[in-house]
Amino acid sequence: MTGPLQHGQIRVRLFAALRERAGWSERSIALTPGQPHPTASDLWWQLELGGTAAKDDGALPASLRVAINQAFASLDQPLQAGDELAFLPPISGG
Amino acid sequence: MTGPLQHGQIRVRLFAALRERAGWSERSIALTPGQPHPTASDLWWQLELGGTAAKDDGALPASLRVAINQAFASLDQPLQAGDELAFLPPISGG
Amino acid sequence: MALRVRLHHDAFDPLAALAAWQRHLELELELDPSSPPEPSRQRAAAEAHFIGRVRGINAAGEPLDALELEHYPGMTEAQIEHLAAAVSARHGLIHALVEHRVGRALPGEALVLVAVGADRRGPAQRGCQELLEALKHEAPFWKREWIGSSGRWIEGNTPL
Amino acid sequence: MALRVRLHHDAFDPLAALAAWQRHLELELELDPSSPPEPSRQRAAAEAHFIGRVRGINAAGEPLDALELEHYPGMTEAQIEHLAAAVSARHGLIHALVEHRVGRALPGEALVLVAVGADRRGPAQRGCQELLEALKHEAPFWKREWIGSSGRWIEGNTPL
Repeated sequence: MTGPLQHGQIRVRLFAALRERAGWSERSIALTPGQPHPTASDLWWQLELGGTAAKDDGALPASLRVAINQAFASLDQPLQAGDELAFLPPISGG
Repeated sequence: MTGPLQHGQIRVRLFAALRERAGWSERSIALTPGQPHPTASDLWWQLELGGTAAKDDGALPASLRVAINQAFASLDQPLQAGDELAFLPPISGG
Repeated sequence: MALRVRLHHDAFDPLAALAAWQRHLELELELDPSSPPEPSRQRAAAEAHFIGRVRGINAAGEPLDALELEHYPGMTEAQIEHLAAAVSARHGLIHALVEHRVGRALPGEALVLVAVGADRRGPAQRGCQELLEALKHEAPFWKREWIGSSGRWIEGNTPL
Repeated sequence: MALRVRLHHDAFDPLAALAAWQRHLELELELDPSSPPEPSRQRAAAEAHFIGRVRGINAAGEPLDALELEHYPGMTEAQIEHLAAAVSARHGLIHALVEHRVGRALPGEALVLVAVGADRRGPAQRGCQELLEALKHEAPFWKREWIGSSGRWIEGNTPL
């Protein structure tokens, strides 16, 4: 677990198979001042979570879900400084 | 509870509301030698379990069920010597 | 298929009954000589339970003092076993437990416990529901509501 | 509506959890100042439970050594509470309990306990089923099957 977020950052968390494929569980990403706020979808490609395919080459996995600040959210919701974004592989609870 | 059945008899048992309306819980009925064996339906009328109405005046209650030797049975099954016949009001278990 | 049917003439604790049944099933597994055990002899992966208790008020909203349950000794037990075996076969249940109160029961006391085990949640849930409905309609029990010294026989069951 | 959600990092006994929950509900009723208690504050006349355990074999028929459950600390608990409150409101449940295992669990150990109470059997049974399905699809848990030192993440749930 990393420490408190720096000003102007968002925290990205990965779970289960996604975490193991990426090789990390948590990162802090700095927002670029003056640029549009990224969405979860933008960060998926930027962090190469689907492998090395570029954004134009592939689609997001149909089963991918994300949580923003620990609540399910849209992949297209712009992230705010201080947000915690989690990429969630398919759920298998109970 | 009455004792063992005499030869050539059947035992009739009543439960719950039927028992209370009739004022008895158990009787032994002698089969008449040489006569057709009665059915549960015949005994319903013979024992006046529906009140004083005669057979021609009324129908059996739609909800009436009977058990012969402690298994559900048809109202029209001829009874045999030694049988235990029970008239069962509507069930409300569980 | 492991099956247990019990009638209780006094108040019973359904969780204690479940725990006793669980110990019995574990003992059966330990005694099983097959190694590794057959899937059907393993601990059920899915269990569904239902507990019904005496209501404090009747359908008309009147406070009840007690509920009396009459049964047909011998036939009631045999019929429950028959119903449980039929539901178990239909859903492939691994075990089924039915404990049912008879006699005079007070509001809040347990009337019925149904507990079944299966390999998957669907058969367990459906089997438990079907067995409960079967008990309500096909096992010889008759309920009488008591308010003071006045008793009234109930015809039929509460709605689902 | 009484609601309890618990995650267990070690093996838990679902019948002991049910008994503790029952004691809590009884204490709540005793503390209730209304006299006579409101119907909604009486002991639930109908309770439905579900217990899910770790299977000894996987879908391919291979013997499993363990099942690992990963969760999202904080979100998992909050999401279960949200799901339980929604199901309870939809079915008018009186109480709901969810206890769920996390971490490495062995075959036969309890994974999940869902227990709900309602005034009638239909809402209790439907509420218990819906809450279980909601947990399986909407609460952040991920399962990994272990055979020896080889682990495989499971995508999706066993069929109903």
